[in-house]
Amino acid sequence: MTVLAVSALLVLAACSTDEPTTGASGSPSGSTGSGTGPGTGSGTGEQSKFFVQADYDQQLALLDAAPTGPADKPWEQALNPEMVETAKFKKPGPYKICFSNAGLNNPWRQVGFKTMRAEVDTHRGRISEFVHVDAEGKDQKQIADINDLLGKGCHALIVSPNTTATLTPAVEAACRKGLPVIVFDRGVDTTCPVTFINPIGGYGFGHVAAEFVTQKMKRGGKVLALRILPGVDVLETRWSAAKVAFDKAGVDVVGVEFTDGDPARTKKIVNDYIQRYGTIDGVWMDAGAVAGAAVEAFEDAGKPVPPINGEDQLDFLKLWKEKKLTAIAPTYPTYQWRTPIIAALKILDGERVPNPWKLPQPTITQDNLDEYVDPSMPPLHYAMCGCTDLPGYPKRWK
Amino acid sequence: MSGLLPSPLLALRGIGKSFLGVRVLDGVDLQVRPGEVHAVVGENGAGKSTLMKVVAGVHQPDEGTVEFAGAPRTFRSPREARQAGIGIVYQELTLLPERTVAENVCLGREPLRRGLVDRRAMLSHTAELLASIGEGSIPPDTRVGRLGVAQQQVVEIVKALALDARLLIMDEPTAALADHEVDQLYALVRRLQEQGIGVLYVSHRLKEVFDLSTRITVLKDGRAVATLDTADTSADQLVRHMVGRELSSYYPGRAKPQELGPVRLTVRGAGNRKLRGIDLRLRAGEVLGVGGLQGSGRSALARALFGAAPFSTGEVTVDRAPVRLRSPRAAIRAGIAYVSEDRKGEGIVAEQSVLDNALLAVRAVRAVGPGRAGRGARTARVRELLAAVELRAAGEDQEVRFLSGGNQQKVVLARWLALAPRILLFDEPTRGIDVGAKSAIHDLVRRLARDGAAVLMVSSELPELLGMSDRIIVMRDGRIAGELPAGASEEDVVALAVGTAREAAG
Amino acid sequence: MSGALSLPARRTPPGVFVALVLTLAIGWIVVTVDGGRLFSVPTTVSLLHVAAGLGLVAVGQTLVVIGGSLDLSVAYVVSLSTLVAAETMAGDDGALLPAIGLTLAVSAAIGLVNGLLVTTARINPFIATVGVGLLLKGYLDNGYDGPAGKTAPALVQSLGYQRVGPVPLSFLLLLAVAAAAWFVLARTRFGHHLFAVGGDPEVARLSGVRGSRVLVTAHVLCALCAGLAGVYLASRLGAGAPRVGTEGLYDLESIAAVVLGGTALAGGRGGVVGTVGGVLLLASIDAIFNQLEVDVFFKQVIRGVIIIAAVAVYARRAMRKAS
Amino acid sequence: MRIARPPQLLKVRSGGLTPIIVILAVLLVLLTARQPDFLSPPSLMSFLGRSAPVVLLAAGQYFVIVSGELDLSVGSLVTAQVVIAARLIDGDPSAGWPVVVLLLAFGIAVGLVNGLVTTLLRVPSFITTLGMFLILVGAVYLWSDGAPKGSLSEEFRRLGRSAFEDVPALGRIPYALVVLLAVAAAALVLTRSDFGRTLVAVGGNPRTAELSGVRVWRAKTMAFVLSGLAATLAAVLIGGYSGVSFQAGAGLEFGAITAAVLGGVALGGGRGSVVGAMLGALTLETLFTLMNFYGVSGALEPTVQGAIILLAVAAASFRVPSR
Repeated sequence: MTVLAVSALLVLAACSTDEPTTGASGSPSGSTGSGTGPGTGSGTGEQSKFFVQADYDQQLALLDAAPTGPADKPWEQALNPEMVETAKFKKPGPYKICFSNAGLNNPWRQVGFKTMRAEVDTHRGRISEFVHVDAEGKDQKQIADINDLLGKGCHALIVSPNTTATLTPAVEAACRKGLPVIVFDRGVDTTCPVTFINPIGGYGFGHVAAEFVTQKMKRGGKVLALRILPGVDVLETRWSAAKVAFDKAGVDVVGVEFTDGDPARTKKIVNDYIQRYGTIDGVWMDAGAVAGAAVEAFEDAGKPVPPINGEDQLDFLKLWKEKKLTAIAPTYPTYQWRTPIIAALKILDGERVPNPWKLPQPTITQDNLDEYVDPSMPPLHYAMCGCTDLPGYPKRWK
Repeated sequence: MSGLLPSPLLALRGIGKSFLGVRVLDGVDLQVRPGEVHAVVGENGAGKSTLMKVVAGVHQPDEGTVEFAGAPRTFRSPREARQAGIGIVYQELTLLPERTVAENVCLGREPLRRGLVDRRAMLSHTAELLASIGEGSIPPDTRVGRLGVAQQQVVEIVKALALDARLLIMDEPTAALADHEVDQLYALVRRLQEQGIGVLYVSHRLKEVFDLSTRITVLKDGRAVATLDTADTSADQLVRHMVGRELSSYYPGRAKPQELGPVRLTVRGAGNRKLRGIDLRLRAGEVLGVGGLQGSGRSALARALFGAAPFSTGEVTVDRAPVRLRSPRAAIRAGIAYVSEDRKGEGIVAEQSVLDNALLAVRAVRAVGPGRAGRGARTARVRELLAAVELRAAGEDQEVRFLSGGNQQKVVLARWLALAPRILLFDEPTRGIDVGAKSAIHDLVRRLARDGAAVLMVSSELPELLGMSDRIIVMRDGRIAGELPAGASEEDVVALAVGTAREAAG
Repeated sequence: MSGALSLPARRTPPGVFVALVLTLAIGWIVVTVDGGRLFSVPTTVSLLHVAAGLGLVAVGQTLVVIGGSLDLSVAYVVSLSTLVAAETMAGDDGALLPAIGLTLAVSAAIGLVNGLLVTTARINPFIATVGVGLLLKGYLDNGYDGPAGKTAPALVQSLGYQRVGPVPLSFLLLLAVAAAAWFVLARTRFGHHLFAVGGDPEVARLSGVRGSRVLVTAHVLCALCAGLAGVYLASRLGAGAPRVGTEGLYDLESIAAVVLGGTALAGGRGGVVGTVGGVLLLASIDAIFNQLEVDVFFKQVIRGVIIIAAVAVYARRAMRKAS
Repeated sequence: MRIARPPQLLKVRSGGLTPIIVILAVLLVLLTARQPDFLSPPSLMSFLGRSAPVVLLAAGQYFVIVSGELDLSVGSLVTAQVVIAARLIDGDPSAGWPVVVLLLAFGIAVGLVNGLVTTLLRVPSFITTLGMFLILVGAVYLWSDGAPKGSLSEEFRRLGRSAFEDVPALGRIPYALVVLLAVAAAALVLTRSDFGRTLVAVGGNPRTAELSGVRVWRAKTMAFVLSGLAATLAAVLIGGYSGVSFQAGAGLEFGAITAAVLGGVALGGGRGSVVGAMLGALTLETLFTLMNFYGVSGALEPTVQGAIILLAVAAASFRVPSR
């Protein structure tokens, strides 16, 4: 197990981001996901204790909201923004900006961080120093890191928290220091940061995917839900939204299984379900990491690939295009890593910024698929990085 | 006068014990009175050590009763025996090299003050004990690992003394002691005696037995054959009781002069940390016996010749060719085989089958001997050898640990024979082997010699040494003290071993 | 050597501290050249906080390792403890002591199970504790979606963030626990017997030591230390965190710290002083690499090398001693 | 009457296959009860095929464990190999075989290092391979800065993914299964060979082995090399089966060791059979499928697994007479 934990830590992101290729708790090879036994309603089981109706409604509303800001720069757009005053933070440049990062341990965060660095490079004149500290997915280390950064005379502090509740005290401590704090990706249980930046969120993601699968699939078909890990809040929200959608449509969800983000395990699970039910008519995923593996499982079993959702990772998009899948790819865009830098500079200029800063969360569909498939990019690159206009593209991301 | 003596401190009645079917103790009666030094003598394998372990609670008797201080007791563990006041000095050291002398001495009964280990008491107590046997030079707070074997032996004794025992068992306590240390031990034992402590004293050294004991019990083949008052017993009588048979009838005939072949092994001026100035020649067809007390270097000699604890100086030749015996492997390649005295630890792989054990060496050094032959042929040959040594087992797939000592030894022998060695080194070839199997082993050893092998046999068992050897060298303090021709007497050997012929005769 | 020194502590090779000093010295130079400050108050505080969490676990681990055993379930015990503590407190200072009591009781129980599996059931410690770890993992995965409960504010302010100069209270706690462990090893029969059992069970038996009892106790103490670490983390995080133990790699890193400290994995040799040194060494490496913003994966490699190298050095020494 | 041998004790002790066969049988019964066609040729074939990698690793682990050591680095080695393969091949069909050769070389190298450090530097294999684990994981991430690069060619993946189609009676036979059978046969031959038997002796009593002319260090190093080779083959199959991912090897070392122990291979060496180890792995895989078919809550699975392992091992250890 020991060993597992390490690999999990290095390999995965789960607890540190919405991006779930993760297994921070690691689990022994041969362990698998959970079919909620037969007979529990539509098979989706109990609703997650994390489900919050209000957030759910708000996020679904945001899905249809029209963003303000430059249309070609979603990372600068905001959904129904409420602006906050930042005059008190106004300082002359150049600035030292510090970033406490939950971790770099999965492709999503890797792509995101490269994007952030590129963004920093575009402001070379104004940002004299950019300090980055990696918490390796450890809460207690990130708390220490933040405390540590406070002694470095940063002009602004950016935090991408490892977990919500547990980082709150540290962030509050930072706020008390009087420097502007910007939180993005996962939030914290305090309003003290100047702004909290993140896309619409998990409910939106889960809902869009579930709706698609439900509509495209044949009536009364069987759906298999594949999740990465139990117990990761963001993944829970994605699933709980999907659950609501499936229950409403009375879809027969024959299994909810955990893959640990391991393609081999995913194929085994799908394989077992195909054998157990003869055919599976729809696949819902709380993350794209193992979508490719799921598709392969159907091919290997000689079955048609049913409607399926993935994410904006290129391996899936390529697969989708060449196999002509019935698919959709809701995203949790990595371009959100640009926004904190932009926000920090605005704040230090005393410009008003939205808080919360809700970024649009585009979905890749059959219609706009071609815009995002770039065969030259590596398989685990995230198409929604909004990085094509940044210095060093594409080399930097390869 | 025995009538006037107080009631026994320890009384053993009809003690019997078997291991894996081998009867080791058989209806042993024995009494120790307070203030008595009761010697227990007998050949190796006579059951002395087992008897001591029964008293110390390490083994539980299959039958018979143990009475201690007038009350029948059954000691289910060493702990219970210790608490009852029985201390034991084991033959093999039971010390923790990583811990200090004091910590070892007090292990299991650390002195407490207000519930905590009282270090000062521990150190001073140990210091006193050490001083009391004239070993004050050993600092109580050094790691035992840093001490020499002799000093460790002293610590072992002190450890047993530490728990003000009413009965103290000493199993070959002087094994590793230098002469002056032995004298101090004597003094110590006498002091204990005065304090009314009973001592069970196991030893090969007749001298010690006569110097120290009030009474002597002779064990033979697991039975107590006699209990004698030391005062009115002579060494010869004792030896007769111990051996109690015509030697010749028990051992195969010796090599006749014409059977002796060319010189196979020569050692010149060789030595290492335990040995000095070793010179010897070993001829094909002869059995060279090596006598001496434990720690005298007899085992060290065998191990040096086998490269397990190599010579650091001197030359060795095998069949006139100089060889460097740096490792067992090198020795084996030179045609040397070694049967260790520690069968369990160095002889067998307990959980592997008879066949695997017998094949071990051939497999390891395929390049030499008939090992070169195809696997089939090789296995066939080993099967023959197992038959030749008259192995008694359920089958060649039986795990060796289920065999009796004698049969385990036969397997080890077969392992070496498979390499057709030219020189065989035996260290206590019959230790812990019951009488029946013993003579079988003896016959084998002799047969090997007849077939042209040169045999060097270390034995602490005088009858065996005298009965088997064509020539005997006796070791003392890492040197060859002297050489005896066939037909020498036990007294001759003991004299050389102890270095004081007169006394040795008792 | 006076008697007072003739104790486990004395046997702790100073090697790890030499390494520690060197690391800090070199680190300090490099960091300074890099334009940073290694010994700034916040950095030191962070370093000591990281050390405190790992240290508590490692001290406990030292005990079982000395006894010749191993505990790979500590990471889960830590996670569980944070939850038990935080959920029982539920943000109420009044519930502070009962909560801590309950937490320690729970971890002690787990330690007991480990101990019995290793001794009574004679299961290899590796398998036994990993198995128990799996049981706990299942419970945690099943029961928790993320942080839960709320640590009593009093605890957060005190153990979590209070400090004396640059030294956090938690680090003082570690020192206290380490001292206690040192004391137990040096001054109690249990301690002496633990070394005996780890060094040579048979000798221990012949000397009248009750091996199983000693080993079970060691496992209980180890789990207690893990529980304490959980309480500290709960105070640091302000809530219970079901993954904090495994994310912190407390099982792996505690063993690493123990062997770095010169305690023999085979048992019978070592001590907590060395372990604390090992913990500080690991924490310092963390801090330095943090300052230099070195890639964590590179750090991982370095750690692997350091651990192997350290043990190799100790092995050499042991050999020289032997010969 | 001189030979005492309680008959079936002996059976369980040596060979030790009885318990694992019983467990496997029970699981299979439960499985077919829920999924009657599980044992039908097609599904059985694919099951065996996909289980191949873990079974291979268990076989490799057997050699290390029986020699008295432990290899915790295989999981990370698998990951490393898959990632390396992907980056080197990068979709180029022709690169397949050369890369496989290169991987084998790398696997051997890692085994050599593990073995030599353990035997010559006297570092306990637990530490050696743990360090190697950290180094490999760290290095491979470093090398591909955090996300696997390139991709595996269909040609490379065929071995792990494709099968001999329409074989009479059996339907399709995965190449992986063929590889498995080949390796299993080889392993069996090896365990019966001089090397194999000598290795058991080394694990059972190194001293005796040494004094019988065995080069203990060589034998153990060979064992690590075999483990490295097994890991490499497993990597090729896993990469083929499910493509490149940092998850490829996660936790496999644990699975392999557990499998071996379940199969009656004693940690500490000298006892067990390679068949047992492989059956153990098959048992774990069956358990996995069983839980899928019975829809055991994913979160609870570790608990179930942990309990089963503890029970099985405890049961086995109770039937073995203590030393």
